[in-house]
Amino acid sequence: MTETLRQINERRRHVTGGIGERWRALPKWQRAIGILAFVGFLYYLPLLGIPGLTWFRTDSIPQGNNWAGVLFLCAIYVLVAFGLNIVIGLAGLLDLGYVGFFAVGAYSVALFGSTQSPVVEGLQNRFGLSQDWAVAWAICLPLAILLTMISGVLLGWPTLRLRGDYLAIVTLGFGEIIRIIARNSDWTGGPQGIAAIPGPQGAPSPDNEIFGLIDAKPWYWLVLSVVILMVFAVRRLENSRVGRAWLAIREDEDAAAVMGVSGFKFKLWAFAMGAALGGLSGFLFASRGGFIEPTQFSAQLSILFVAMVVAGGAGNMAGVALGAFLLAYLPERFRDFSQYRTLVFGAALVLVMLFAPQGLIPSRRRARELKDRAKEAPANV
Amino acid sequence: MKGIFVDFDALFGHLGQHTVDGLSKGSIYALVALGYTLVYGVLRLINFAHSEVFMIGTFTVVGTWSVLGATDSPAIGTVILLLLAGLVAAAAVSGATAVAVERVAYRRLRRMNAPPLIFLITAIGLSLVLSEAFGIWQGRLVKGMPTVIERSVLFTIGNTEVTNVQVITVLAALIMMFGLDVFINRTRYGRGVRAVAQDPDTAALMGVNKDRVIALIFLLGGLLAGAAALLYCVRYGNTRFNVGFVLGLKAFTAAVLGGIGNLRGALLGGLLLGVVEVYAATLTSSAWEDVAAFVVLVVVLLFRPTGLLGESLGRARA
Amino acid sequence: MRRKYVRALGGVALAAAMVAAVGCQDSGGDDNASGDGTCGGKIAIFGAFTGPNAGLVIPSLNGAKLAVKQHNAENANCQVTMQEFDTQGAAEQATPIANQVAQDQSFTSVIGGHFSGESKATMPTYEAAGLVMVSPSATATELTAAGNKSFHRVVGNDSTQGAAAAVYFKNTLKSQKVFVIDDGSTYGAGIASEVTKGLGSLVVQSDKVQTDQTNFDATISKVKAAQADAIAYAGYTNEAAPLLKQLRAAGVTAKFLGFDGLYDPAFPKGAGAGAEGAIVTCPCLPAAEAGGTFSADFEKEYGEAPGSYGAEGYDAAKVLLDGYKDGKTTRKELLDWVNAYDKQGVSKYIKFTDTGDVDPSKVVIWAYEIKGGAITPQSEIKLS
Amino acid sequence: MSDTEDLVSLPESEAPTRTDLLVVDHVTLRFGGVVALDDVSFEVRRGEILGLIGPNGAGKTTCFNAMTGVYRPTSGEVRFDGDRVSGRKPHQINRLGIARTFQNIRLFPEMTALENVMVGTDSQHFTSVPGALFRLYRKRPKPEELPVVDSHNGLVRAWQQTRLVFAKVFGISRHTLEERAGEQKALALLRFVGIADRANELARNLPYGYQRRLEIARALATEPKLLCLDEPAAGFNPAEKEQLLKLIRDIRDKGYTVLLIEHDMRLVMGVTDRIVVLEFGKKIAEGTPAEVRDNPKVIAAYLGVPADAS
Repeated sequence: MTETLRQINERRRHVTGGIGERWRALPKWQRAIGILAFVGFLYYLPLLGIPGLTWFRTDSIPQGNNWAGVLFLCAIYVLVAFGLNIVIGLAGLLDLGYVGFFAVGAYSVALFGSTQSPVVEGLQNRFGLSQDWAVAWAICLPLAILLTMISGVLLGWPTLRLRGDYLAIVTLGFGEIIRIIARNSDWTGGPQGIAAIPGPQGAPSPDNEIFGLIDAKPWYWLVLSVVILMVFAVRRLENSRVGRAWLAIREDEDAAAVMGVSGFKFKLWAFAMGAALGGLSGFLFASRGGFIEPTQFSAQLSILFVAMVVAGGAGNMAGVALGAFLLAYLPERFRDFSQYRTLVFGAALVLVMLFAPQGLIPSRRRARELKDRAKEAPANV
Repeated sequence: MKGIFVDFDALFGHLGQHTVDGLSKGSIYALVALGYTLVYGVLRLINFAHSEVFMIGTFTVVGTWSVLGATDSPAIGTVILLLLAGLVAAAAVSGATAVAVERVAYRRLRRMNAPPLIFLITAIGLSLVLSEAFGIWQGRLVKGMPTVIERSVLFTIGNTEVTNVQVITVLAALIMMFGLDVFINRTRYGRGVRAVAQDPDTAALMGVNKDRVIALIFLLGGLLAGAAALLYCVRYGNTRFNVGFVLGLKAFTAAVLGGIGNLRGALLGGLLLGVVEVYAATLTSSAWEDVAAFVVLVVVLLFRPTGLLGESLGRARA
Repeated sequence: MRRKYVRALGGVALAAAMVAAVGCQDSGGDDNASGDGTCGGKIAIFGAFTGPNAGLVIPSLNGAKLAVKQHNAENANCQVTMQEFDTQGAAEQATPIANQVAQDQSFTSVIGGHFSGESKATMPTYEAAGLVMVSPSATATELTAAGNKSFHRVVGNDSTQGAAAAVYFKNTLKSQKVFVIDDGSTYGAGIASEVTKGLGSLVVQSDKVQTDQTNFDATISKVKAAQADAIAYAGYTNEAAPLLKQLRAAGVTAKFLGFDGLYDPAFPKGAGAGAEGAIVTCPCLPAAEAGGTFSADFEKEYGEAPGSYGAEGYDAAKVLLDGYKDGKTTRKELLDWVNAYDKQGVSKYIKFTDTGDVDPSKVVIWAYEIKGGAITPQSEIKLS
Repeated sequence: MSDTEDLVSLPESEAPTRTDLLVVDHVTLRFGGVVALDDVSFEVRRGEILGLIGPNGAGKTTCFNAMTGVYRPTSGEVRFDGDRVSGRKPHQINRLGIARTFQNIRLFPEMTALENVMVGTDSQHFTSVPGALFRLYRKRPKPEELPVVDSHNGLVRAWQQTRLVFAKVFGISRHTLEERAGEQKALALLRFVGIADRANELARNLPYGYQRRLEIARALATEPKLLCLDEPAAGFNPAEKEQLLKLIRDIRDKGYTVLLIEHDMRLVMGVTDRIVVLEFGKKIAEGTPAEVRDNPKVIAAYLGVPADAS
């Protein structure tokens, strides 16, 4: 059994490695065309009607879920994975409470943008505003990012001095604390959650023609555009002084400090940037759903996020995007398993980690690292 | 219901009672925490699947008792039989599960010398598999079981009642804790464990079989989790496929609080966490007890970055 | 060199194929024709059909299935199909399902949601799609307060039940100190605040437990300290059963009263001997009291008595089926049909108010007692 | 790269220069009952190569750690250019102008040689995350900073033209300029230490000698006033040692002050201007190589110990 799996894995590694090398060998302009075609395909995806490929649609099965809706969720998770990748993949900090930032982003738009939120009601009473007043969606966006960045810094300030495993448990606690506060406080709407969260066209109503309640396609395109924008943004960070400092910290924090890199400062930046992306995705998620409640932000979701990043290939944007897409998509496509969904998910996670520990699309650095580690290992066993 | 309000009367009016309740709650945390601490102390990795080892222990107790036809509050002889049978079965099954977890999920990665993050994800995956498997097999609803030990008040101090179950739980946890301590510090096997914990490579050169030692610590952790599972069943009388998740989280927090890798730290951390939770729940509401637990953890770590008693399994008294 | 160009050409061809394919129709959605003149249609039913609280929902699903089966047997020329969508009771799972149902024009009506959270999350979507919702069991008071045009329910809301429970505490149990516990769910917190309102100064203290909690030392410690003589628990079996068991094991003898969330055979089973004598209130009729041959039919079909909301599930389906039978085939027609519905159902007389609640004067709240491990009807609670 | 500009030399600082760059002032260091350093005083003068030697366990590394802020002296203090060293964080000490290499090489193994050196330039950047993300702060570029238009392919040339116009109209962001400057400096340093041929290889795959040199280049990238080398010749054969000596002299000639900790007497004698000798935590001698070599205390300390033992 394991032998067969190992062989399959070898073959996979051979094939995927070959593709990667050939891809990199192509001239720049061909790669550019390839990327453009791929992006075009992504925009076309919700309309997917190519015979043969319709099999991939999640609504091609009975009780299947809305295809564009699933794609929207996939895109949201990809955004989350980008953010978490900064923290885990680049800076090497294990954050198990990432859902906390997702929740802060979602609650930012809910609390300030919805006419039904206690915060907005409080502001209305305090300043004598009309019943329909709420903070506009476009203002909620920077607000959400700002608030998540602040929460990232607040979490990081005391805890980033802790070593890896301690950081993991403390962040896990942070995620839970956010959820518990949301559930048990009056000003967050408590367990009832908050409805009427606005989108780009204002509060949810049947009259919203583009970003409406029913059709998820425009939402998917919106998030996809944000994802593409963030690819550029994160690449800018990666290929800069900041990205180098993150890698250096991940590799050897003491040596980095002696070279004049302030570990704490850059770790805090990693947290803040990661948090901002998490907040942005939470913000979009809440805008689309129109309703959030605390149970949507459980610790299990945090673990799913980490799994996306690590299974996809920590440190590599294409890898984490693939990881996020698969972990959001596969359970929806194979709903027939229904009962067994989580079980299969767990088993897949174990197998991926055992046979491709560097993730599905490893970061080139990481792949080499693991190969070298394996070489050293015999002396260690 | 009305946000946070702090009710000092509720806490200080029955401080003793709350302390006793907290200690007996914490002793189960402590036993599970030992499993985390043992593995961490030697391998420096969070064995996330340990919570499911505990969960399987509780289901083993349920199974054993139902095979033996346990009923509510049986005769004293039967009680002892049930407890012994439950303990042996749960410890055996949990121990075997823990060793199997190491075999399936960790050994290959250890050979590859993989970074800790990958161990963590594998463990998470395995833990999902185990708990889901039980969710599908045993149903997702809470599973009740007979109340084997009828509660009775042993003695009363002031307005504090101490019951037989509480005494049994705390005593059992203490006995096992010190048994383990003796095992690690006084026996040949324990010496091997400490050697590997301190310096795996040198230990290997000195002829310690690292794989055997690692299997041994997983076994020990599993046995203790099985014992904890029995105590849990006696005390709470129910289990569920996902019982491990929250309890594992708490136990791990307890281990970190006391100083992960440190056996006495696990005990201290567990008891402290139990008491903190009950106090916090009394002061405000049960909803906030997890918040209190984590806030205490963060505060402790800020002032003592390696936990209350500091880490390290071997170094402390080597 | 040549290979490169071949590959490039291939890429261009692929891109062209994709552009061409954009022209193809979005294949999801309306493959079955609907509307035009034929009788019958498709109902979507959503709820927690798997997961820990499924026990509460399955009888309702079975009731609805029974109604559809009976309808189809009687009306060969007016077939109705019902498709199940499992939400596991989670709002985030229910939302994409709502999108799917809303966009698939072959669905002309909806039964659900079964829980308040999922109902609240999906109401605006169904409203926007002009789909009528008939819920058998979502009881949160606020659901009908927001002015949603789509939502209807054949069950009494929490404020009625909360008030009834308060009356029961005062008049039947003669309680002096009531300890209120909720599970922090949309449902639990809602009904807990209703009963707290009704009890006023009789509430001595309160606590919140958490989903999937298994040990309740802190809560029990508080109940003991408060020396309550009665406990009101707002939540579901998953937490209530172990809580009650541990309360009894800790020597708390206070009377235990739960709400319809505990009207579930799994509750006495999970709590064991501790459940004996516990009270469960429910805005649902005892099976024996249900009208017509429903109980007998249900038992014949599924081999067990209709549990919680079996009759309500049947009624919810019946309301819609009557519409299909009457020749209504569009979403609009069915919405109007439900708004105007006025007929005796098996659980109660069904007629909706403007907000979508079932006529409050027709709502009956029953108290059930756990006896010998079974939920047995005790008495109807008369308000005032 | 421009040959007109010397990227390797230490930029002249405008502050008034003192002769004593680093002063170790009556430093005593105790660990429990053990006295690791006993009232040690010496100074490193600007522009010199100072050797710090002593037999094993003499306190060289302890002294080094006290100087670089790892340990806080029990009494006495270490001053660098007039500032106290102890009590500062490692990266702050680096910014004072002290850089070091490690006895057991500590590179960033998964980064390329070039990236390793560029990490060293970190403190010379002023733009951070916002600068890298938004690039709003733009400067009018100098002619040599403008994008080049050199392609013969029409399309590519058009693209290059567009970039040129864009840079002329909107300027170039400070971030980009800094990145480029950092890269050029790093390349120049790699050339200077003689390993530019493998600039894009991961550090862990470089040969041992290259790794040692890479560490020196990385330390130089921080523009230190004082470069501390901790046994840089460990594991080198005589030919390599010879090359290293040359490199150290070159470094001094570029304006850096060098503190060399070394076992190897021959190496130290050949390159240093002055030598401080420690034994059992005490300074036993100080002076030019010739003076130290003839010092009877030093001879006694090293008696029976082969001079090139390591």
